Amino acid sequence: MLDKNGIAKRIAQEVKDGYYVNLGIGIPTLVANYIPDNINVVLQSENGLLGMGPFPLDGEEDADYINAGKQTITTLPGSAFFDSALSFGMIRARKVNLTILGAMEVSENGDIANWKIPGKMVKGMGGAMDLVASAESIIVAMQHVNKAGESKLLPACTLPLTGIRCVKKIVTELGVFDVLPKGGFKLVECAPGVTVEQIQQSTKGKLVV
Amino acid sequence: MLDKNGIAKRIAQEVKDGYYVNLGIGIPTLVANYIPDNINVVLQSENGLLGMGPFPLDGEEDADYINAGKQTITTLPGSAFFDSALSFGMIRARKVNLTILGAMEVSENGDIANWKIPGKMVKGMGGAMDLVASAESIIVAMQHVNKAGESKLLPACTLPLTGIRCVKKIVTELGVFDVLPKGGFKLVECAPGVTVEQIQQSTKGKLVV
Amino acid sequence: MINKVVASVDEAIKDIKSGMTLAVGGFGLCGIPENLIAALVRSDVKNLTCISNNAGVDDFGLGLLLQQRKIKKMIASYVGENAEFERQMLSGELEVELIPQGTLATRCMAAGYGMPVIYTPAGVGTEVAEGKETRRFTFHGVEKEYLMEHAFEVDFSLVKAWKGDTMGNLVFRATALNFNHVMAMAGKVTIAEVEELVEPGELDPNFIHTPGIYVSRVIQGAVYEKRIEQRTVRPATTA
Amino acid sequence: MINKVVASVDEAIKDIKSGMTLAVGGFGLCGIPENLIAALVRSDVKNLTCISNNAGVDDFGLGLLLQQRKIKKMIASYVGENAEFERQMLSGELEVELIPQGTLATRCMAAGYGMPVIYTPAGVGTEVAEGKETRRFTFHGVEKEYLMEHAFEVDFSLVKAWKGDTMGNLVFRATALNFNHVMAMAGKVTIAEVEELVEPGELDPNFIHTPGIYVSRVIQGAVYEKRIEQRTVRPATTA
Repeated sequence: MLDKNGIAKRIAQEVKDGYYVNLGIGIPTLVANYIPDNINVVLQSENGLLGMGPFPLDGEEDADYINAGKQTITTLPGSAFFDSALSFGMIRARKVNLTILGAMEVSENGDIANWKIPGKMVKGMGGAMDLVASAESIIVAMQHVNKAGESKLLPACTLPLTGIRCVKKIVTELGVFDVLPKGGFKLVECAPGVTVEQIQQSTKGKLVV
Repeated sequence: MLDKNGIAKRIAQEVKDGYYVNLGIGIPTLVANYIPDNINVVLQSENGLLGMGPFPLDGEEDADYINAGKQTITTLPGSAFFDSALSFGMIRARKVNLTILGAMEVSENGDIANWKIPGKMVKGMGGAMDLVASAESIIVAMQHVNKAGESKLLPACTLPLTGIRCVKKIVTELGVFDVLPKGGFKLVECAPGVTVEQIQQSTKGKLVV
Repeated sequence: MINKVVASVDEAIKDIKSGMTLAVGGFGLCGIPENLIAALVRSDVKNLTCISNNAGVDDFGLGLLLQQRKIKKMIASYVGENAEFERQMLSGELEVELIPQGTLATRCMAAGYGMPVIYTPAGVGTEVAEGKETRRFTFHGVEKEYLMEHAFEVDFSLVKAWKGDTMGNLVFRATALNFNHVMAMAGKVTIAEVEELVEPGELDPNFIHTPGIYVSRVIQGAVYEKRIEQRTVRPATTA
Repeated sequence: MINKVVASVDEAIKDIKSGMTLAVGGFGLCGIPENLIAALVRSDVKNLTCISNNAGVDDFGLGLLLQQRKIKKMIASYVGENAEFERQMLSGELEVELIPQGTLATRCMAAGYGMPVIYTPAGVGTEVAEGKETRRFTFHGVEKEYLMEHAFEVDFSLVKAWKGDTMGNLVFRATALNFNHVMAMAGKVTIAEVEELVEPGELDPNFIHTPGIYVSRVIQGAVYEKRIEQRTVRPATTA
């Protein structure tokens, strides 16, 4: 079974040399810590930055340097700032190679729900709808089941959608899954110590072993 | 009767303080020479410049500094360079207050033809179609009749059009004309020494005296 | 030379009227027009429609206008971290339209580029698509569905730049660029407050973000708090 | 760090194939990718479709490709000053599509912004509108007719920058910016030649015209003639 850092570490293996990558809030942010040194990637922050670096040292934070999660950040050599329209322009034009984000639910045809729970205060979709509608490759990092113990890998999402037929891969604490073009979660690998049976029990959508 | 400089000088009276102005090739270029010192205007060149200055001194020309007519130019303090898409973006968004350009023909409903003569080598419309389709105020500077002595102020253009219902004012060697919203050339003033009869003889389109 | 400098921030906003639509620059609290917002708080205007990526926090940014109940409708992509916002929204006092962040940016850009509509795939198949015209296009062999989205009709844009000259040319710093440039282009009237007001010629003409033609008024901001919303630092040892 | 530097200009263009569509930056002879054009002249490719605002002059710019009869179709807004161009066009050897300059620029931008189509009023009521879908839109109370124009599908963009870093970030100088930035964004593959190649960090991240994400390959141009097409000067006495 993987912890949050384990999920992030596993996803980092999917990042290829030369990639431009957009990391969502939560587990996806941790992926940056596990990208191998021999892999050169550029992190995009959709508020207008390519070349995001680590958080600043205490005392070196600057209000003008933030990421899409509004956290103070630094930049790396070769970074570039741009306006929000160009930022989403490069996303729509598929120049960002990989988007990694969290989800509340994913359906077996790749639909994703991650922004709204009816009856709860809705804060907004931010850039998530743009990212999932445009990115060529989308990996979801999430827990396999919700707090009530219900599967988040479903035949169809029950929550309001963020995007349709867009998720290509899912990494949870239980394993790695590809969303098949014709539908279904293809079990690619089980997490250490996790059995196929455990995964079958926790997966409500169609699982292809 | 006005010569080319006289036409330019008359048009310069239409330029108001604070205007952003796009000047076409030919007589329109001369307008810049007659803008009064107490009037502050910024000249736009559609290849990507606001704040165009005079031609450079001999020896100071720079291949990277040209106007839309490909002539070497200089810039004034407060100038800004931008790409071609933004240049036409600000034109379409009507931020350019006044466009002054030449024409082969203008119709009494404001259509303009200035880019193509059937049977002759066609060089292209450049930015003229964008300018006439977007500008809020368009003044045409031209000779009243063509080389064959035929009126260029017509009931309808005979040449392929550059834009429709867009010309607001025309200044020729014979006088100044407003294109009326419901059609017709309203004679605003006769050039010095020119009679209404002369203008009537040279104007094939509907003249409103 | 054209001079767009206005004497005071209150003077700069004096023709903003109740019921108007404003685009307000910034992302979170980064790059927000602090002084112009303060002037609006002091003013009599109300029933504003505000287009802004976020709605500030309770005691800063657009949150200050919410406290004064000056906002009738908020168009944003994300509105967390604001208890008064939540209260007004749940009580029905405040109308909220949540739209994708890229759609928000691109609808501003469309206004500045004189494009009445743009197409985006963001929101296709979701509730954002409800009531909207959709159309399939193929580009480089990939066929997709897109939503038609309209350019924003903005009465006034309020933006904050790093430096600006008296002719209205603006440059922004780091991620404070965000929505400020596209909103500066979108306004029928655009008011820019700047951290540093300079003379024409002091900004490099090769590197102007927003050409002055888009900016109606410029004002030197009196004071900048530049509050940080999420201070995040790393321990010195991992530097 | 990502390194996009290519060893030679011939290497940079080696996968450009006959029949492909290229966008070539520059306005007149200002800011054209001289070294990349020279490499194409030396190569075996032919039957190219070239999108470029102009077609060069007889012995420089795209005129060199025309001399070698490598261009099948030219998409431009203005093509004067080129006798060989005229000969090929009138003889029917060369297909020519003339489109408004703003439409040309905006169709490039649309590709770079992932917008399949854009609307422009340019050409409404003229022969440019023939066969095109039109639609009326109202913006700020003004109703107008617009043409729907498609984003260009560009296989390779060839652009020339002033400075570029090894990660592909580009800056342009003065009016040599022109179409180069939008074309750099439009290419499925974009090759940039630069007057000065620098290391990452040497360009100010606040003032990058084209972020490196849009640029596939960078090459230091060997030599720049930077020919002037219309040398126009004023007498010293009026200075």
